[in-house]
Amino acid sequence: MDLIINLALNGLATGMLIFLLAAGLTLIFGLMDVLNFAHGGLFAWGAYSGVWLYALTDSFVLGIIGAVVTGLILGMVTEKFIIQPVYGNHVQQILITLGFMLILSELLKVVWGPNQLSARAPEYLAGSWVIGDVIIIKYRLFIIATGLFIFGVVQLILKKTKVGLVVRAGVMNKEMVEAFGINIKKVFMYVFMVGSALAALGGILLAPYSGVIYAEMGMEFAILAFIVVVIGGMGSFPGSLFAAILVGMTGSFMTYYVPELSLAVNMILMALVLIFRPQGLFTVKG
Amino acid sequence: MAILETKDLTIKFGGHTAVDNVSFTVPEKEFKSIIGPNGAGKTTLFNLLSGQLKPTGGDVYLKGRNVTKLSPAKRARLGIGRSFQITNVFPNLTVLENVRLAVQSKRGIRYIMHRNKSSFREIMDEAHRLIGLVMLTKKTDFLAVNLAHGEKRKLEIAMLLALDTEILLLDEPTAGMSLEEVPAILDVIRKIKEQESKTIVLIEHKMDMIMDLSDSIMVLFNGRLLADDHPKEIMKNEQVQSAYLGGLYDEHTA
Amino acid sequence: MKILQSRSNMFMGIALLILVLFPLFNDSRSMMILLTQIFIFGIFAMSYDLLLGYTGIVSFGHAMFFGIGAYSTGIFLDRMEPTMMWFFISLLAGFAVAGIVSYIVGLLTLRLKSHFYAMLTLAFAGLFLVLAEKWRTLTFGNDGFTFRTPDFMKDRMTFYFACLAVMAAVYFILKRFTQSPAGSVLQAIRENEQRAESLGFHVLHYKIIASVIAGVLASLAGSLYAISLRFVNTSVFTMDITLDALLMTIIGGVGTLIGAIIGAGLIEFAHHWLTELAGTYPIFERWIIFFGILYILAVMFFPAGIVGSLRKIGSKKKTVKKHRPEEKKIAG
Amino acid sequence: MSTLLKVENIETYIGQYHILQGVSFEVKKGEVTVLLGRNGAGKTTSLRSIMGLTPPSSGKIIYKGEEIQGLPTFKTADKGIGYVPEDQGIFGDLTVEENMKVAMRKQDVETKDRMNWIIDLFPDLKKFWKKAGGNLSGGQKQMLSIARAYLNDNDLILIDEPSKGLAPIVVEKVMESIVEMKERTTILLVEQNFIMASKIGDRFYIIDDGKTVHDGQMEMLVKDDDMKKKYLGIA
Amino acid sequence: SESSSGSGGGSSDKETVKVGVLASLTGALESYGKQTQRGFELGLEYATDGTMEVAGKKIEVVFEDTETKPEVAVQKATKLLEEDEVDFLVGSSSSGDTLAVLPLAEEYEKIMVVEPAVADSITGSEFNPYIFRTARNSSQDAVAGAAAIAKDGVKIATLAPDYSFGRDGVAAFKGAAEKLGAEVVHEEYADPAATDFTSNIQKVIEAKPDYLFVIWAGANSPWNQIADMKLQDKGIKISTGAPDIAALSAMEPLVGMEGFSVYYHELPDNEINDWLVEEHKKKYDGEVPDLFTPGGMSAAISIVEAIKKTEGDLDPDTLIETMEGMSFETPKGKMTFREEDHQALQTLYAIRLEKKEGVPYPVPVLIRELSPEETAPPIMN
Ligand SMILES: Nc1ncnc2c1ncn2[C@@H]1O[C@H](COP(=O)(O)OP(=O)(O)OP(=O)(O)O)[C@@H](O)[C@H]1O
Ligand SMILES: Nc1ncnc2c1ncn2[C@@H]1O[C@H](COP(=O)(O)OP(=O)(O)OP(=O)(O)O)[C@@H](O)[C@H]1O
Ligand SMILES: [Mg+2]
Ligand SMILES: [Mg+2]
Repeated sequence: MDLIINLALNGLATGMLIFLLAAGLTLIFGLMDVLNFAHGGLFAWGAYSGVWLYALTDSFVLGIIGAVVTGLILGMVTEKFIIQPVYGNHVQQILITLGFMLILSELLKVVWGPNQLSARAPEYLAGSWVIGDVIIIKYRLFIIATGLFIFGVVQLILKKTKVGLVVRAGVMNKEMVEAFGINIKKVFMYVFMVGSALAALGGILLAPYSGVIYAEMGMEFAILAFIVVVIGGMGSFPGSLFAAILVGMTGSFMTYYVPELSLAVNMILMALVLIFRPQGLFTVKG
Repeated sequence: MAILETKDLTIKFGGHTAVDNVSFTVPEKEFKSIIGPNGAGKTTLFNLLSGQLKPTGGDVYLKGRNVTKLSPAKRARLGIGRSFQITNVFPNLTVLENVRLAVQSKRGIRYIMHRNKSSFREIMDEAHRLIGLVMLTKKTDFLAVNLAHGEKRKLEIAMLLALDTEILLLDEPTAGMSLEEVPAILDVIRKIKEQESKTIVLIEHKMDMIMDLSDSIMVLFNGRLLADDHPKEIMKNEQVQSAYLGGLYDEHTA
Repeated sequence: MKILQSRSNMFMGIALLILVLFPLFNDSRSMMILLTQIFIFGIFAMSYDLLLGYTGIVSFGHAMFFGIGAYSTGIFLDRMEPTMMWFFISLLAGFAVAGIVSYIVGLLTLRLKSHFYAMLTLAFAGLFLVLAEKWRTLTFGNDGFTFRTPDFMKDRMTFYFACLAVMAAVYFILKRFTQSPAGSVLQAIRENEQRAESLGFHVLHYKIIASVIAGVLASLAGSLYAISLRFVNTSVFTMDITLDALLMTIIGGVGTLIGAIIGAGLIEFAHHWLTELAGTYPIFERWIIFFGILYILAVMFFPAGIVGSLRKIGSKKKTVKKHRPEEKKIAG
Repeated sequence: MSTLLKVENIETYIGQYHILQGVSFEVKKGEVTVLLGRNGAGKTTSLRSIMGLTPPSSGKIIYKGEEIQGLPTFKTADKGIGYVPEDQGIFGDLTVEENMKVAMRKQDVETKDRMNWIIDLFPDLKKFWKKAGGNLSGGQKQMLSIARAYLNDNDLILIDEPSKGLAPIVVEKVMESIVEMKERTTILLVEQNFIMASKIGDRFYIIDDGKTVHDGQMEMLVKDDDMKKKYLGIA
Repeated sequence: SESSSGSGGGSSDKETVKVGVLASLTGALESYGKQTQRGFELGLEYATDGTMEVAGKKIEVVFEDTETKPEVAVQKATKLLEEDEVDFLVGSSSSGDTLAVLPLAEEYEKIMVVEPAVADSITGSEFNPYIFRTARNSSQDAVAGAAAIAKDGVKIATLAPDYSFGRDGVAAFKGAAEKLGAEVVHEEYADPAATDFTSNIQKVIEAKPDYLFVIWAGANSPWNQIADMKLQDKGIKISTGAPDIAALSAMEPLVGMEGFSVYYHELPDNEINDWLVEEHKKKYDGEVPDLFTPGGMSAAISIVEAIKKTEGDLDPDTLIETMEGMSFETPKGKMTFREEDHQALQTLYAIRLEKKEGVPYPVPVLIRELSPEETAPPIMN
């Protein structure tokens, strides 16, 4: 029983972390339908800028704020110069965002050098509690809480305002949305900025989780995020949350019980979902 | 002999029954029209006939053969061709290429991989002829996406004619077509009906056109078949008058 | 149209001639290897173009077939003998496996809409990567293994000609195919799948045909790639390889075939020059940034890819000329 | 009556094609102005040029005394211009409700009133309130498209072939609604259904080959068989 | 051109010696590549006393970036062999790149000094006589790791990434540890790209070993989670190889652990190392040499020493003969190319990680030197 609790708790936390990584992509790819291969770059920039500020000021909170601000600014720049000319054209999106991705991750090395940076959880989040045989890692509880919080906030915004609707409508028919007096360009830009900020947040929160950050982390985690968005159902926030937790949990239990398959577990999961429920676990209603 | 027949054809979308136990027959070479309020299930019925949708109940028979389980492609090859209510063409191919593909399918040239398509002269000629027929010659090399709405409707008709199937299912072929050109298209349809002896099923809201062309009219209401009769009889039907036609046509048909 | 066609045929003939004569005048082997590499990736990118440009299928797992070819050649030549016979057997083995896999993947997945298909291919390619990693008795895992090539292909110049010939052959076969009636159905499917079906074309058949041809050709490219390196490891199954094909195809212009080759050439040459500059000038130390800029500029200035955009400019000039006598008001 | 919208000799290119080659017309407040002409004449492009979707390269568009040519579409719309496009512009993955919600600019009492009025007009919409727009029937989509334009407090609505695909009785309702709204809202209509156009139209303009070639009061046209024959191909 | 046919004999009358160095100068292994590069340059300087000449010949070095991609490595190697007509190849930062280049060394009959790729197969199943390796191989690491902790009756669990590097490493470690009387009670392999290693660690806990021996490389690491799962509290001691400085800083949670090290600038006690540290600091802004810097230097020294011995004769057969069994002094003490597989036997270090005043990362402190003989790996070619 203790074992199950341990595995479940860690799986849940990892799932929440993955959710945080994927949340931004749920907006950008799921909702706005932009195949943003530079997402990993935004994410890595969040991690680096956050860790750097954290190390400089010794305040994790400032680190997080720094990462989010970086995400917002980078998001604005990216949307304006990279994404805006290629909305609606996946082929061009792939090329231009891959190009931008190269620039982003290479610039990381220019600014912070080629070495990995290490990061530790702040004193108040470090360490773990032991209750019987159950080990509760404090930072993981923090991740679970943050994940739920972010989920709640974004979900509230999407439900209470018509931003989500407008974005989806804009993807389907931009002209028509404009004809209703909505400045869809601006809406897209803001949503993209929020998406990047979420990516950056995911980046800084990952840092103490794994202990190190490195320039190549972007692409690795971006693929994971794409997987989560697709499994969850394009553009569905609850879907992403569920899929992320599923990925986290499956990873945790499979690694323990079926270690032979642990390398393949994400791919198998995705293949199964796509074969048996091609539209993703949660399809956006409508 | 009935070339097309349905038995208890039914389809449900969630809780909503869009086509409800519809049984009817279309004799060979008949011109049958379908009318009914918006959302009555006319287009859905077409989708069931041509195979775009699979029914939740009932069957479709083509020349006595049960085709309910066949794909749209198979049915097209067996002789059911259709046009679409919402313009449905290949947007980034030229008008010529759009029509050529249909002719190609008609000729059964499907899996030839080694010869250049333009070496099939007869196909090209036929495509050009059809484009002329629907008055699109000037736009032959235009990409379909760049056509005006009415022009797309004409292309749609050319593609259907190119398929040269025994049965033609026409879903509001002239919607959005200009006044001037409707008669010309009607002429085309009429000629096909007469000379080439086709079976035609037409969905339209233009009553004068329907009265002019139809051998029989079928009325759908809320997915159910309300009546299937001679045009004159249908016009007498009170429900048709009040719930479908309204006042607009009174003075005109009078 | 005809004129444009014959002119581009002439350019292609000249280009081919230059490539054939190249080794006779140039004795830089590394340039020859670079060109060989371009030919191989040209084949790979063309196979991808058949999917992306002609059938409208985005795959994130094309490396799977490339890897299948590379490994089957590697394994056969390593385990059996490094002779031409075994090479051909390995090719056939690669074709067979790639064909079967692409058939199954096609059957399972072509019913899915774009993203979902792309992601499923990503998953399958990922599984192959894991397989190559784990089946260590056969593949030696991540480190990979070296093997000897048949004597015939040992000489770089022979191999250069072989790859050039194969690329040219693949180009002409694919050109024929895409311009055939069956090929034009692929384009119809790309444009409007449901309408193609209602015209009486069995969409799934065509998609599977395209998928199998693309898979087999990718496997061919993989085999040649393995021969060119005389080494194979799990990198042939990675996302990077798929992205290479994707980038080359897009940069050259999707749906043009020749664009795939030009894209391969452009990327490989740009890479070559940039790294060379990196060796000479310190500011190019971060040459990858310039590479990224190249992609971005490509999208800005050649939105339809190099070949696609050039053709558009060409046809625009042509139509304007054609329309001028009839419609006087068209501004220059 | 005062002029609400004036289009002065606009020329519009799409790509390298010269589509509008001098279109001019005037829309008077409180009237229904109809654009007529055959397929490909440039009617839709005219409406799109006003909306800023295909901005004209020369000429003027004056709305309420202000030049609006070249304004981005959302700004044009913000000035109180509604638009029912030819292809209906339904957001297929959104429900009917969500389609309405995207269109809705304010949430005041007036809008609520109009909403009720619209639902009375097209009861089908209420019936399929939670259904995806893409799954509606052709006519239902048309109704939804019109409904979305009616929802806001627009001074001018551009409607592109509203009768297309609608059952005769619904066409009639749409006509009635247009007449009913005349007080508040001016209509610029493109219509092939001559019965409808002639019944509710006040003024007409005929567009041919990208140019306005004729205009006048609707009654005149109804009587003038020669002109009908010449430009519209009907007697 | 004569060198393309591979008859290297004619080149002995050339005025220069050309060396082509392949390294990952961009990409994920960039920092490794740069260490090799710096080390190699310093090594030449040291071995030639700054003259950059040996046996009357000028030494020229060409660095090429493999980007950690085998096909690029082959392209660059061919360029070096064909266009630059190098007499020696050195490299590379990844085993894959190196393996891809090995056949070229044989084809062109040029000596290749492998540095710092570790795969056993380079001097094992894929060996050819032109290959010499100054880097230690996986097995040497494993033997060193075993030497640091394995004793009669000690129970050990291993944790390694689930790919060649990890699997080979564990196999070699197991052999070495069992030879010393220890028992390997559990082998755990983890997805190297995973974010969560707790399930793996859970299994290790259940195996109740005395030691957890970790073989790890790459940025993503399990150290935090090992600490969080309180292995040490459960009486399980951790042991692993100390990596480069950047990665050391992520090992804060493992302070106190005993393991081994390939190199840390304070570990070797000899003049060459002193020179290296001093020159490196001078040249690079106070930075100290890192994990693979001395490797680069050793590779350079081995080449210069070999040419000295042949008195400028660059004939590959002569060179092979000379280098087989050759010993040379390096920052890590004396290295010897073993005759059988051309693997350089070298000193490794048993260490303890300790916190040190003013150093922002845990520092490997010497417990004892593991002599070249002690860590000699099995011959596998
Ligand atoms: N795919 C679908 N999912 C759910 N409901 C559908 C779907 N297709 C059609 N319907 C519903 O079925 C009913 C019949 O639609 P259909 O398109 O057949 O109407 P129609 O008679 O052709 O109307 P119109 O004259 O307006 O074209 C409508 O209420 C429509 O909303
Ligand atoms: N994107 C485009 N590229 C090229 N030509 C175009 C494009 N869009 C429209 N056209 C052409 O512009 C002309 C006018 O089109 P428009 O849609 O305004 O006509 P319309 O009067 O609305 O016709 P309809 O009654 O058929 O809707 C047509 O000849 C059409 O082919
Ligand atoms: Mg319909
Ligand atoms: Mg129009």
